[in-house]
Amino acid sequence: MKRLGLDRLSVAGLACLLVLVVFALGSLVGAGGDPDAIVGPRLQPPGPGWWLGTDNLGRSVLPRVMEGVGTTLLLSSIAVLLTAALSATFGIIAGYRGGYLNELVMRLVEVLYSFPAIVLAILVAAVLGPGQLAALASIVLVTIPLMTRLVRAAAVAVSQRDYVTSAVISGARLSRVLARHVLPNVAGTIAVQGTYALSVGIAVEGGLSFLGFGVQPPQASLGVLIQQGGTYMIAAPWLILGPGVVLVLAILAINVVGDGLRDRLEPRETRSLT
Amino acid sequence: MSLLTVRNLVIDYPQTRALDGADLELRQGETLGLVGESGSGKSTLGSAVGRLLPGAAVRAGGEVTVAGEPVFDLPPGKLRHLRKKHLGFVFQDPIASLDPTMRVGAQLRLVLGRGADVGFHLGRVKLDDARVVRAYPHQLSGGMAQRVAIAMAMATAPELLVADEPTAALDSQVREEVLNVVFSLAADAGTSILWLSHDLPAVARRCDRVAVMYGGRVVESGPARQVLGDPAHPYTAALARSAPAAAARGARLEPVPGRPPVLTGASPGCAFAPRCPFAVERCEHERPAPVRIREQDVLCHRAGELAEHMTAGRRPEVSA
Amino acid sequence: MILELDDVTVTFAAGPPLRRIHLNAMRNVSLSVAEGETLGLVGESGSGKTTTSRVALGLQRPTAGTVRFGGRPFPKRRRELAGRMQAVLQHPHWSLNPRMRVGQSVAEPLAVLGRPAGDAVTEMLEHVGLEAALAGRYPHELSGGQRQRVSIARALVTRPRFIVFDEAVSALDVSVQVQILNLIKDLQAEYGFSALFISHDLGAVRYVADRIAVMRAGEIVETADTATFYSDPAHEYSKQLLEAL
Amino acid sequence: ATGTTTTPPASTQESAAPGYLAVADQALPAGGTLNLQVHIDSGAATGYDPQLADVATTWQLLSLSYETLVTIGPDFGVQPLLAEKWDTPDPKTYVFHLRKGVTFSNGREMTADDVVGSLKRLLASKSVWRGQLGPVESVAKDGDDKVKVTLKEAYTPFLAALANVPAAVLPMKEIDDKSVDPATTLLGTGPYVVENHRQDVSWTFKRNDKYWSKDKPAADALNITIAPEEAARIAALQNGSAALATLGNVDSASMLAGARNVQVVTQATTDFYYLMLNTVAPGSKFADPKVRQAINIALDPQQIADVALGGKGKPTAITPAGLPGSCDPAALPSAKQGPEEARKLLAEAGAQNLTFTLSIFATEPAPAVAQVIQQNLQQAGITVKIEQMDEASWSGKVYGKAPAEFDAALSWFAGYADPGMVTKWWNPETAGFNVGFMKPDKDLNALIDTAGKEPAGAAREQALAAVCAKADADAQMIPLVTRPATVAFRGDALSPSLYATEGYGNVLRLVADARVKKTQ
Amino acid sequence: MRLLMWWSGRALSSAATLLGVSVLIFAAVRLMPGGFAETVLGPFATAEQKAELAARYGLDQPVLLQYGHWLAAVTGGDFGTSMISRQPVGTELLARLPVTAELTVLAVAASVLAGVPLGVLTAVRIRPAGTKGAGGSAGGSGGGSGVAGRLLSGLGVSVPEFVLGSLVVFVFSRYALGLEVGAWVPFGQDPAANLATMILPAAVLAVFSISVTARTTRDAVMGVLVEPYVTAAVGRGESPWSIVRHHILRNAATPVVTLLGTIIAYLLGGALIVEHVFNLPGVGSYVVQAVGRRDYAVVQAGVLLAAGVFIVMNVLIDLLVGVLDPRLGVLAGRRS
Ligand SMILES: Nc1ncnc2c1ncn2[C@@H]1O[C@H](COP(=O)(O)OP(=O)(O)OP(=O)(O)O)[C@@H](O)[C@H]1O
Ligand SMILES: Nc1ncnc2c1ncn2[C@@H]1O[C@H](COP(=O)(O)OP(=O)(O)OP(=O)(O)O)[C@@H](O)[C@H]1O
Ligand SMILES: [Mg+2]
Ligand SMILES: [Mg+2]
Repeated sequence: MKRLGLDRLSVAGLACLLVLVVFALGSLVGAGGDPDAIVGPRLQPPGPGWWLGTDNLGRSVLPRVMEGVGTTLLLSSIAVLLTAALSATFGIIAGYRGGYLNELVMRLVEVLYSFPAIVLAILVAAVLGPGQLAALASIVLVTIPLMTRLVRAAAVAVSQRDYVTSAVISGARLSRVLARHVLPNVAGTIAVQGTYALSVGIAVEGGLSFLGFGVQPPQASLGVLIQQGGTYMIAAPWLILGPGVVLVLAILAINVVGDGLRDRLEPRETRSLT
Repeated sequence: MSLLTVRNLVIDYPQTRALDGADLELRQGETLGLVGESGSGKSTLGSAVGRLLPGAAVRAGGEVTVAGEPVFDLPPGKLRHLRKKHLGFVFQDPIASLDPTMRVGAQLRLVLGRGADVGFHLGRVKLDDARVVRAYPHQLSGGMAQRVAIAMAMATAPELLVADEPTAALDSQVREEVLNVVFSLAADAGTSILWLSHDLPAVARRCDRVAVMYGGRVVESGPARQVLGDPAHPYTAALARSAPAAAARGARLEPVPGRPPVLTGASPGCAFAPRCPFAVERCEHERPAPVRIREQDVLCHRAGELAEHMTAGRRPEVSA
Repeated sequence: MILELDDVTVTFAAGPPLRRIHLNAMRNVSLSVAEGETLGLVGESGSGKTTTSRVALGLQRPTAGTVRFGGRPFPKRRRELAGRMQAVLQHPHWSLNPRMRVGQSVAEPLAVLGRPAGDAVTEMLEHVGLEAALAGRYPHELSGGQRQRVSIARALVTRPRFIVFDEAVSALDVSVQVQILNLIKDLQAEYGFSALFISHDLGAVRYVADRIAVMRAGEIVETADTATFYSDPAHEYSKQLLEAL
Repeated sequence: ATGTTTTPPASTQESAAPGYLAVADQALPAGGTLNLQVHIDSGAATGYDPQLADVATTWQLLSLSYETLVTIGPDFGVQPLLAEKWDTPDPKTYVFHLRKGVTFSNGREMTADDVVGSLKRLLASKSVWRGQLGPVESVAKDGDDKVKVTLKEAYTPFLAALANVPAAVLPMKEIDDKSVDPATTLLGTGPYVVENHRQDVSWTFKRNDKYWSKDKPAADALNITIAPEEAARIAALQNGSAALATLGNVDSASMLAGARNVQVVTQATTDFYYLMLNTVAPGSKFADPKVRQAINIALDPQQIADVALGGKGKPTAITPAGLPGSCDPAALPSAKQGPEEARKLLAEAGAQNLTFTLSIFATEPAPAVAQVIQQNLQQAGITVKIEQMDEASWSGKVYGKAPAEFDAALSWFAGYADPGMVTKWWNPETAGFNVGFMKPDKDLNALIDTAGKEPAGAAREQALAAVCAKADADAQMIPLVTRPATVAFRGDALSPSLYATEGYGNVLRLVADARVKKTQ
Repeated sequence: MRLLMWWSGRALSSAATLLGVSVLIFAAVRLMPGGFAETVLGPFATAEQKAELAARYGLDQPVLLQYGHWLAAVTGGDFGTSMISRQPVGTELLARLPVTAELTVLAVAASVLAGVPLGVLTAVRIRPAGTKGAGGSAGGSGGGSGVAGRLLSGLGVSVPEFVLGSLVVFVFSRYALGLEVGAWVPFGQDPAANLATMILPAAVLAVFSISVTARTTRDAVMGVLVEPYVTAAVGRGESPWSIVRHHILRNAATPVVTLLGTIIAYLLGGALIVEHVFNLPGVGSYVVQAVGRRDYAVVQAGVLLAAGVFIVMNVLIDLLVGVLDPRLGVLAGRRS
């Protein structure tokens, strides 16, 4: 941690994420029980056998939350990795090459950008049919415009750096220039934006599931759980409390880590007004 | 009584000690050139005079007195009053030191108060063009912008003007004009000048006194001609020798060997010792105390013995 | 002649499509650099020095006029010139890829040529006055002067015939400037490359250049031997420049 | 049988009479505005034409302005409405005596021509309801105040079918002279007149001052807000901005438990969930009846009712549970066997590791039902993948193509008011919509027809039982559980009348009786 | 003149973007599985009926032709007819636009009125530096107020609208807390009552954008704080609030105003969920329902409208940025 140079808050955020990942991995080895099995009466408050209560089908909430964390984190992470890969490719090429290619990429990005995020997500889900693939594609399409823009801006800045010019003068091929000089130097931007995209991804997954386009039952995701729990907010508050707290924690932790990462990559001065 | 006194000032940044016990004195009406390599602490010292340090800076010791007021111990209100009445600042990047979103006239009026004669103040810095008042900073040339900044700094006729490399970003021709404006305005208003600069010949030409900084300390100070012509500190001598402009055609320049120190704490001895051809054991372990050689105050253990040796060195070309 | 610019004009179009502004960064510039010679190029900011260097390096195609390198026009594919010309550029801060170790940076021109680095890197580093151990460091662990030395090492590692120094010392401290200027002089004596040395600092140019060209608003207003130029400038503008020195 | 004019049992207190969940307090003054919220608007490309309306939500809204000759009373009894009474001289002939003094809301008196014209128009239309009316041979005026309908053969559900909105009496004179287009204008004899309709936002109705029953409707105006989100309807009930709302969640009662003055009641309906197994698709996993049988056996409708529907639903055979004469689901062959028999059947069919996808729409409680099904079938070693879709994609997948491409799908039927009505859907040749996934079974079809002709009584019950058993064995469409309707109302704002059971999904059926306690 | 050129340039690129949006939305709508016919006509419809409906709405023509017709109609201001209500889509959108617009405007106002001061307050340090013990945090994330700010703004972005919305709807409907939910009244009918019912949805909608605005403002202000002209103003002895007012706000405004463009797109999307949860008859709920029923004309018009609003807002924002920062403006003169 120290070597990463992150501040204490970010370390706390990282730790929190780590705990969530362990929690999610727990469900893979069956800790907490079968998330789909009906184990008791419906809508029971927390108690032995169902430590976080039971849901409207009499399933134990604990393994469902564990599975939900896993689904949501995995889905969002894969989506963000995809976004990062696509944004890096298009952003770097557009930023470095400029010209018509740049215009084309930016225009496409602009088009995607003009769709309100959730509308875009709904359309994608409607076209692909609800499910993980739709959630994945939605997150990618929703997060790609901003990241591509920022990567492009960073790539424009990097392409004007003297070391890039030097490499070109040395006769380096385009692929070499991009891979060895431009990419590593926009990686920071990608990493920082990636963390924000991750939190957006989690929110999009939640929103989609809320509208019924997301992850399919009986599989649990945080969005699914919160959507179902929301219905029982008063009658069975434990249904929303568990996944809700976990979701807030996850997004909060990711944001905090993102901020820390950014402060680390782009340290900044401060100044007093007195 | 001196207008500005800096005594044993120590300023730390998170990983760097920028000032390591700097001493400086400036009298009313005097012009002082503060020179030294990059990173020697000039800007830090200049900012400390107005307590304008960045947020990361911490004063670890020492004090700064301006017109009898202890700058670092003043409450915010008094500090503002001091800056307003007694101090003026001009910085290196002229365009950046003007608010980019305000017209020049509006910025001047903000400083001078409503209804002030903006034209008069611009006239004093030889900006008679009426368009300047309505222009935004980015529409001015560097020289013009710097003159606006000077007009703002000098509007209140401060007792002390701190100019941090005010011409470093300007073309060589404009430099002279701007410096002329600064020095003549200051002379008229009786303002003392603390001029931070790289440019030894220019300092020699214009300043009454020079202070040379190295490793966060003022290692030599005294009358300009004396310090640059007859340096008493080995570093001053080396610095004077290495200016490219000073080289005669075909002659080889002699750089100061090695590289400047980056301090993380108090330097155990003389910070120049590792690069100094005259260093002895003692220089490494013992912090030198100021000694008086001729008219200079020098921080060097061997200043006394070396005085003769140094004078023998080649003098920098100083055109009067 | 290693480099010849013949009546070169470079026009930039700037701004959005419907309000393009055309700007001549170079206007009918003719100059040449002989084998082993250092040509100094001086002029105020925006006079077109960097544009000239970019044309000389083949990074910028002239709008009009011809450029010949080694007697031939620039080939279509840059790779054919790989290793034959290099540059040392202005910003010590950005001259090296911050994500590459110093040794990798220096070895890169060789890698581009497909040649093994071998001992060349250590040798080269020592030549520019750096310890071989520095090869394992990242640029941010070096001082500005050290970084510029690394850039020079990188530029020299392929033994190019022509090097452009664009404001290579301007951002450095006076005392370091001298070290680098001395280094350039020494290396040139040893390797015999030709150089285009660009600077707005007349003192520095005088120190290294054999001939000097003065640029103003995109035009070359005077070309002269260094000695002649400093003692007896012909153009009014040159006189102004020298006065301010 | 001969019907007579009946008024709902007069009762001054709100204690429900038999067959009622609530009875409006007639002692309360009439007048006032009634604010209602429902979850979905009528949405049909065919517009407001009642004859083309084929979903319950549309019937519900149109029934405020349109009326039928007969109507459904408590416990599914057929009662007079626009016909004061009717005679059935023989099982194939019905003579309706029209009520006098009935006018359309434009003031024109309803005539026998309107009735005859309406029925003829319906029979000539492409309406789904045309089939429900049965084998009608002729419709004719029998004097100025009587209408005679002759059937080709006996058809027991005839009156029940006539009691639903598509059989409403339309202003045929205006329709024929084209001064009124029923697709865009609501002009009926009913208690309310539409004042304004904003699609998917709201309906406002005002009292039909020319309504034939002088003491009805009680409320002067109805504001119906369309609120798709359950939470919004619950909120409206809690803060009193709605006096009555339909609710979708089976646990709504507990959501509203602490809310003052809010009463939540569950209306039993004849609507029921059923599972479709696609036998038509090439390479269908369900071609072997044994496999279907195994699935049918492994299903546990009681658990589905208890868990997915919170105990509010009931297991049912293909004759909707609750309707008089419907068969007992517990008596079905499949109900008497367990997972072991299912496994055995699968083994016999060589389908031990059966895995299939169940396509459902996302509207609750369908996902809950599907998940219990999944758990049920897992007991028999069957793996079910649930594929949840929005309704449009779902219906595209299920009804869009023939042969259909889904494995299995879950949906529900409106159960209507006679046990012989829904059974028709098990004959894909007459039903039409399920030819894409269901193969006709000759024997079953014959049984369905027989049961349709059999007059009410023990013989009919036997005939229906045979249909149920045959369908249970065929198991291409497997009936599961009835689908309850939840209604909540503000006791301090409203005294409503509500039947305990409903066949046409019409919660607003008795809204004309409802008394407003205070105006908001 | 320059302005005119700028406008024509922007108009051209905006038109290109809108064209792109129109293609994408048209394609997306046609690619959705599930036919309009099953949805609109129900499962019992015959093939004949379906064909008739398709012919009525021109859905039997080749897709490219349909697109062409649609585009031509839209440029002429005709957004088509809803297959559900059989009403012109344009009229219905116009009727619903005020709700969404009001919601968005309120939320934007809240973001600016709450987010900007919050951002400024957490960024500005009043205590002079150089004092022993002052400052100290290495990355400069702003010391104590920075941690609180980071957590606060982090919390704001981590509570999804649908959770917050459902909670607010429930709490405010059960307990008389002074604000109504669910009793929406048109603005024209009773502005005061309308506002009273719009405050809660707008607040729910705004929580996210407030924290994003606060965060961006904080970043921007911290960026401006270290600009030489701020140091110069401090050096002249100007008071902190005078500096904030005269130098910081306007200079930090550029990124914040630029962000507003993104926020508006976000809010337009968020409005959809909020309208759904609070049952407000806005464009968002209209489009969601239309997607559910494959009411093509409505979906196309709704999304095109949202994109159009977004693009127009961004053009306006660019103009505003130019006014705020003369260096970036359309009218920026060249350096003399
Ligand atoms: N904001 C800061 N944060 C951390 N370290 C700093 C900061 N500002 C200056 N320093 C360090 O403090 C030391 C003194 O810097 P200062 O700017 O005072 O030098 P200078 O003499 O003005 O140099 P220059 O000629 O380059 O302007 C240097 O080592 C520098 O790296
Ligand atoms: N890619 C470009 N597009 C448009 N204008 C350009 C471009 N590159 C340079 N210019 C313009 O051409 C002129 C010459 O620029 P150049 O960089 O060659 O000057 P320079 O002498 O190197 O200046 P400096 O000393 O500041 O580096 C300037 O006015 C500059 O703004
Ligand atoms: Mg400095
Ligand atoms: Mg240049």
